[in-house]
Amino acid sequence: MQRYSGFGLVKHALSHHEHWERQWRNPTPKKQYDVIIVGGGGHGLATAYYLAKEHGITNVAVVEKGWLGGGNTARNTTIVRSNYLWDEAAALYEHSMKLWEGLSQDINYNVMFSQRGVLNLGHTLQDMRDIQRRVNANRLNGIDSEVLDADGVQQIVPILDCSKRARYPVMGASWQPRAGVARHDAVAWGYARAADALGVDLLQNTEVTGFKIRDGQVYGVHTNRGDIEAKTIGCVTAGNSGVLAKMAGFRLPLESHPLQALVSEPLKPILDTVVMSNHVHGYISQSDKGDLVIGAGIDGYNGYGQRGSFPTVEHTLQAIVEMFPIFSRVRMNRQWGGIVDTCPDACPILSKTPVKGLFFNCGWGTGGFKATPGSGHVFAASLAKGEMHPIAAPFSIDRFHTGALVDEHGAAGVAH
Amino acid sequence: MNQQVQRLAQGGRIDRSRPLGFTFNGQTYQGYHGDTLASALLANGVDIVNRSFKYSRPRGIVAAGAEEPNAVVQLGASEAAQVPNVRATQQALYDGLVARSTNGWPSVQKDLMGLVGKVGGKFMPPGFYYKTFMAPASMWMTYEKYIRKSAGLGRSPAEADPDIYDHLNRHCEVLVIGAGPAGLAAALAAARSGVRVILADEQEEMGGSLLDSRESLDGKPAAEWAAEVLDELSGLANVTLLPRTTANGYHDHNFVTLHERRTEHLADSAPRTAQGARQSRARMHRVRAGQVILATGAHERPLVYAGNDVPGNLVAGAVSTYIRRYGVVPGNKLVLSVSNDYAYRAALDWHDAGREVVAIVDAREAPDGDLVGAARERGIRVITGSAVIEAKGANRVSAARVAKIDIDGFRVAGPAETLACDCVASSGGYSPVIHLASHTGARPTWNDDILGFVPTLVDGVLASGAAHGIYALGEVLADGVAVGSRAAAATRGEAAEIALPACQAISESPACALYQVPHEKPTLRAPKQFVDLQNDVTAAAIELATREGFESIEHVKRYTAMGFGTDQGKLGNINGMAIAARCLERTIPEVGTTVFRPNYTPVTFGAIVGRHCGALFDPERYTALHQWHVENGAEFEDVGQWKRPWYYPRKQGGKQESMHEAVARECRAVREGVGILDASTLGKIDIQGPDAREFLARIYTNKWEKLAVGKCRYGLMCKDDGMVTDDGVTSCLADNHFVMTTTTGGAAAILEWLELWHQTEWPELDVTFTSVTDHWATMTVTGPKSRALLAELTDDIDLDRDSFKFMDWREGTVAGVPARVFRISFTGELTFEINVQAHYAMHVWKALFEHGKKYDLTPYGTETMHVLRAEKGFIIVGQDTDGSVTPEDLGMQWCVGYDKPFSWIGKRALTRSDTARSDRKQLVGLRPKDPKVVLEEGAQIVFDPNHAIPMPMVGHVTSSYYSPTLDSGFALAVVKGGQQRMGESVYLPMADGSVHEAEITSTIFIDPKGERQHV
Amino acid sequence: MSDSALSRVNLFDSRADHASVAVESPLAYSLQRSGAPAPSAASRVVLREQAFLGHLILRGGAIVLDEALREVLDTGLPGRPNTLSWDASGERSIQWLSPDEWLLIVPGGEAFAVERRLRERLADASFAIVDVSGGQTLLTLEGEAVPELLMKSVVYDVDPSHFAVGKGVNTVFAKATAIVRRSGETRWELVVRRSFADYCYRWLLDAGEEYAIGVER
Amino acid sequence: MFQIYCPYCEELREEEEFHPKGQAHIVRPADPEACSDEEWGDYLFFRDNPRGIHHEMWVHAVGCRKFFNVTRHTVSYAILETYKIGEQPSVTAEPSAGEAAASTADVRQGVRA
Repeated sequence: MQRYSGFGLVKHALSHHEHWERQWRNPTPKKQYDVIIVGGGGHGLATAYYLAKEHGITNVAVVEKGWLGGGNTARNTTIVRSNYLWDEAAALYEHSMKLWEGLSQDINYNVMFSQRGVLNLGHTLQDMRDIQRRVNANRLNGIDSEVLDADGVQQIVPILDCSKRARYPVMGASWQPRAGVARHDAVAWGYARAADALGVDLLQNTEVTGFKIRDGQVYGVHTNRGDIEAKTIGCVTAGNSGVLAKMAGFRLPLESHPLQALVSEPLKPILDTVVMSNHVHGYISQSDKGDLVIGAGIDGYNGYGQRGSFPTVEHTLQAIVEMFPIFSRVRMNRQWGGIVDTCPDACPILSKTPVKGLFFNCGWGTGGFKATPGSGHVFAASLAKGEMHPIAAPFSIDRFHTGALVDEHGAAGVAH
Repeated sequence: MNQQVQRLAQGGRIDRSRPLGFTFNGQTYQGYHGDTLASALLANGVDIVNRSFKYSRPRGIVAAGAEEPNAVVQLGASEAAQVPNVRATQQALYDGLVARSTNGWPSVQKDLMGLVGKVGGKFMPPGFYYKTFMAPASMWMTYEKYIRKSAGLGRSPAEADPDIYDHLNRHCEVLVIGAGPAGLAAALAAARSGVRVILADEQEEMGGSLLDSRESLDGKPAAEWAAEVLDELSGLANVTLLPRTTANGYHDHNFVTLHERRTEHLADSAPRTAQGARQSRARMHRVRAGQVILATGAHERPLVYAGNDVPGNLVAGAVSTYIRRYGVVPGNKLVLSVSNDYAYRAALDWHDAGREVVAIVDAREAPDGDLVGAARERGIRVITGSAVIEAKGANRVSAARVAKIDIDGFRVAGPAETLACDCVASSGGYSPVIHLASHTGARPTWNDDILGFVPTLVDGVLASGAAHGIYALGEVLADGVAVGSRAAAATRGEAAEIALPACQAISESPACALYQVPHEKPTLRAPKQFVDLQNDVTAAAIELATREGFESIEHVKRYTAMGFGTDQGKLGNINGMAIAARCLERTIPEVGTTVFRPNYTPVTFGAIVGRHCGALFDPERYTALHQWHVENGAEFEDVGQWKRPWYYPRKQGGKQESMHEAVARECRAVREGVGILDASTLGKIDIQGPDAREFLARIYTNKWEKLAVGKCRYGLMCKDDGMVTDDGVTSCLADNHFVMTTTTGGAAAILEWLELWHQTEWPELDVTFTSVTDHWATMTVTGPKSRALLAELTDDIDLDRDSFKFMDWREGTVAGVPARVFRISFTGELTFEINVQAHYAMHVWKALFEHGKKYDLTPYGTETMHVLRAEKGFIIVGQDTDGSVTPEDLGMQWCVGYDKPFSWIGKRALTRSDTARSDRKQLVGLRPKDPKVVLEEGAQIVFDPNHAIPMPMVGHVTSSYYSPTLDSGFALAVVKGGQQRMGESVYLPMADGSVHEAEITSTIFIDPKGERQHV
Repeated sequence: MSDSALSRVNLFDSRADHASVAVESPLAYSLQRSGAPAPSAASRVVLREQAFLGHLILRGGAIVLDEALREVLDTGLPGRPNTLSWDASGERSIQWLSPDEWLLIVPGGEAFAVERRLRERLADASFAIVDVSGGQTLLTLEGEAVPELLMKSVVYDVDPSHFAVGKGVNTVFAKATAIVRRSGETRWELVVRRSFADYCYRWLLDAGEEYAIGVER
Repeated sequence: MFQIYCPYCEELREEEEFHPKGQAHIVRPADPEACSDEEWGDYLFFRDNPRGIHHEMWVHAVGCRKFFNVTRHTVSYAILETYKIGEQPSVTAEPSAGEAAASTADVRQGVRA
């Protein structure tokens, strides 16, 4: 792998950039692999990378029906945080956070992980109770997190309207300084390049059309480019999990919904932290390019159309202008939608399935991007060992039968 | 002192009798009414309007409409009126307009960053930031700060917006988008059929290409035909004309958002109407249309050649527009580089304006259409088989290098000739404006005949004219009429006769496919050839991206940032795809296009928000007693949309009580005297029908079959997962008649919940549900003296403890008003809940206070209510529960009918293996060891305070208060297996390092036998 | 028969004697706080609250309710979804709300008598009647700009060419809900819930400013 | 934004008046106590999630307050029909694994089925 560095960049510039190598190969599918990862998004690529790097399993194919990182990896609002309420979720997201913190160096690709801090605002007494509960839990779980009052919030974000004028005045917030944002595409590309360098085959434009299952054991997939065999298969196909499960003959406790986001035109720096509000329902950060990146809500109906309903965007911008009246004259450039697989308890599924050898990693709802490294890391370990990693274990499908849900709804109404 | 050096003495649609002053970058200029800011700047000879985003290169105006990438300015004379990123080509000039470039330091003319761009540009290939700034890791946040500083275009205002915005919800049978020839013809055909038609056009003036057309219709200038049609349309009652209105988004089922700029052509802040009323600066029309006709025209593609970003490079059509519409010639000596006939117009217009056309450079070997002939007739030099391969110049074009090219071989095929000029106009063909059609997610299809993508249309959407690849004026008009008639017919319009105007056909020679012009040097070494001017994306960048393995067009776009600007790649995207296709040795349709998303052009947040901001952001729901609460100094708590009194601080000697003091006083009043709460916000549902009782038994966890008329009962409601979702008291008014109360926040959801079960599972039950929340006002009179007080106001209700018992209700009159009075208690004290029709609430409330003076009747708010109920161990759903708590977790087995015949909602789930565990988190009381401590709500509970982090947490505090009665803090909490741990100690490690110790107790802290409420 | 049917529900007249009791309409606070611009010649919309009318929700089968209403009020149910019928005087209206739900509005003070007579007439039929008079209020809007004011406020198609006289719908009003009815060529009605009345009133004043909205008191 | 034909109001109305309520034809088991934990979990949480034709329940929340069913394509978002509770769809895709199992067991009864 050609190593990236500032020095290298200068060297390439002097030779007119004519000697840059491909960041990953475009291989022909082999007949057989040790492991197949279905889905070439951030989570799938991370899984492949950690399989190769940490478990020495390099005979791995990532099968992607479109382009790498083309699903929700390319469509989210890039927020990274780990201040989750329940122990199980906090462990997973904090595991991820620790990996984020060294990720650029680990994969030699600058994913621009910017730890500019995340504020989750509280506007009612119950909001503040929930914030205190979550922050206390975070602290005892070893996650940086604190409760701020309205003055503390105002100091961090002077342009936020913290006055009593507001319909739902800001009463305080939780504040996680280590949280922030990252460059979403770069995460997929960085993992892809690093996995490729370790020998993983990245098969784009390769669509899984069925599973090869014998006696309850999976042994391969049918694709539009022929059959590919492996006895261990991990499906990491946010937005398509239900469809793949159906191919394998079972159902999942999830529904796929549109989740919309939008950006303003690029502006000079004005907001250098991430502000989220469940109550007035909007969240916002400013990208390095200057766009205000704004998350809208989930539409209530099932949808694979990568678009949602306009009132959702309207409500979100109402919330943003309510919080930041000075943005009223800023203009919205673009909106788009992703497809989120939502579970009844707002937590993911990392699980074995009724089919032996077939593992699913799905149901991240609105919270998938931030979990990318951690999800890939524990899922890789689970695939390598054939047993779920301890951090992943609480997220099995079984919980929907036993009732042992990890209910993050209270803490993460808009969990981005 | 008219400095309009490039303004023609006559011609154009501007009004030379109405001069307008404006300033740009601090300089004062003059333009005319009818100008855009761009045309006025060009008239004044302003070349550099901005600096580019990445390389800080000087940039000028290249286009005349929504596709303009460079002329993006900051508008506004005052801080509050700032508008970032206004496209000068779409901003009408008004007197006093103030604009600035968005980039350039210290000025756009002498920009220091330009040096950085010049020297450093080499080191900034696409994605360079992914490859560097990684060491040392700790430095990234510092690097990022500088990267961020150099990013962004304009700036946000620092003050709140002085203007208002609004929405209009419109419905029509036919929505026509674009008022050019196709749109006008379609609108006319639809309008004459009698259906409702909306015609929207983004420009200041409707007419589109007819306004600068060289052609005639019925022997008159085309613009006159447009005026006649508009005249007819504006006189029809079924037609709405919306100029300055951009269709910015197409949404499902023919829902289209139109952004009307109502006052932006007048001032930077909306002027008041003649009557002095505020008017909205912009208006969002939310249109539901039967049929949508896209008559959105086409965008001209510039050619991609070296130096194509130096000011003085324009797209050919823009040259014609500036000359013919605004009477401005954007230079003196023109070189025109084309791949098609239509673009010859620019040279003809330039020549006819009396300026020099140095040459027309045509990539085709033997063009021979009518326009080519017209150029030759004027003696204009036409160089064939060639193209401008490079524009020279620093701050303005000074020359064009022209050479023979071999398009198929992608090489320069002959020596270059340098032609001195100050303007290079180019045209590589036309791209139908397919954006709105793409918003559906439908991929457009490539059409080789027109060398462009045409839209893929969903049901109910039609395209007409250039938007569909039809360009000849006569054909466009005929298509417009046909499409308009078709749309009208689909929505039950009457067929109407339309006579098409006579139009001279023009012969055209076929265009050739040319996107990037080859240079003598290979692309990576040639001077920069820009594809996306706003984001500084070059042909070399695209080549490099494909070389690095970014083969999907989405990857190319994302790696290079092509098309991510505020112009969304209207000029550059097709060229970029063509270059990617060349590099990947594929065809353009194989490479495919990226998906355009709303908005077509950017839309002010304020316009999307409309009136839903400030005081109207979200409804404030008031009870009938709200005014009294306000007048009596209540602080309010937001509960859902309701404003509820939180507490009533008293002022004594100019000093206001703290919340703590007020709440302690209110609590004491209730425990010792009498207090009153406005409980009107509780949800109230009237339930009637012979099966009402059976329904209640199915929906509540507890039993209802024996509840007698005149009695009330507390009930718990679960979802079918066994988790508590609501609670409240339901009273039996008569055999077939109940009134249910719900939590304040749950009222609407619970009514829908009841309807869900009734309508979809148990329609055989004869029962109806009607919300009476707003009909009844509820006043809770509570405390040992409540009976005495109430007795003064009623003479027809027997208040005797033995005849009107706890959990009974009675009807009668209170203060002369018919009332239902309920003896239910959320405080543990003797309580009467008085319900009267809300119109009389204030009357009764005031009467209570009149008579209550001698009892020191004390109003209390939600905070006191919480303290009093917690002292009694009464839960608040949503505070003491969080959707993961069962009735058993709450220790409320007494409220669960295990042996009810029907398996009620929630029952089955309670026996699931995890739900049936004995060590679940269970509701308990907590008494802090130190009575002065009031535990933090949300504090986490551990058994072992010395455990290392991460500490095993076993529960948390759900409610915690100071009890004036106990003179101690106390709390409700959930603790793992807590119901079996009475008397044990738990620990609460706090953020400040302190650790509180507390004892697990019963949840009932006061009057455990419940005697006080029975008195 | 009818006695026993009546005994199975709680029939309660919650209306007080307006002569002896201070009465406040749902807009009482709003009029005091936000004021009421006087109608002028320039007013293209004039708003008036028709306070203290009797509002009854009728539930049940259309056929039996229709018969009972014809007997009691001399007017039947409207025949189509989302339409209204009026009695001869125009003072009493019945609006379709759903296939088994109607809103009956009668002059103030009549509600209880009407409810009783209907109950007596309907006896053992399957039906319900609920008095909601205290929970909502009726606003009339008159003037040529009313349709445009409503277009700012509701998502339903209120174009007069589409929304005929005699139509009435329950729909989204700004961020609340309201019943919108057209009772005459230029006369429209809104039925709003008491707790949302202030919000709706402030919305109407704000949105109506450009039409010089006036409020008749 | 959708425009939905309410089968009770008998006209097209705007999506803002409606609430989606999830998959249609989910029937509460007639005898919950006879269900295994697995069956109960399936009833509570497991849903068809098709990319294509989907039957879902909506309620005309700000309108006639009636629940009804919608057959909608989850990619194009085209609404193919709406029908009252108790009625069966006329537009159907191939039955899913879950549906097939349910129909063979013949447990579907009642108006929601």
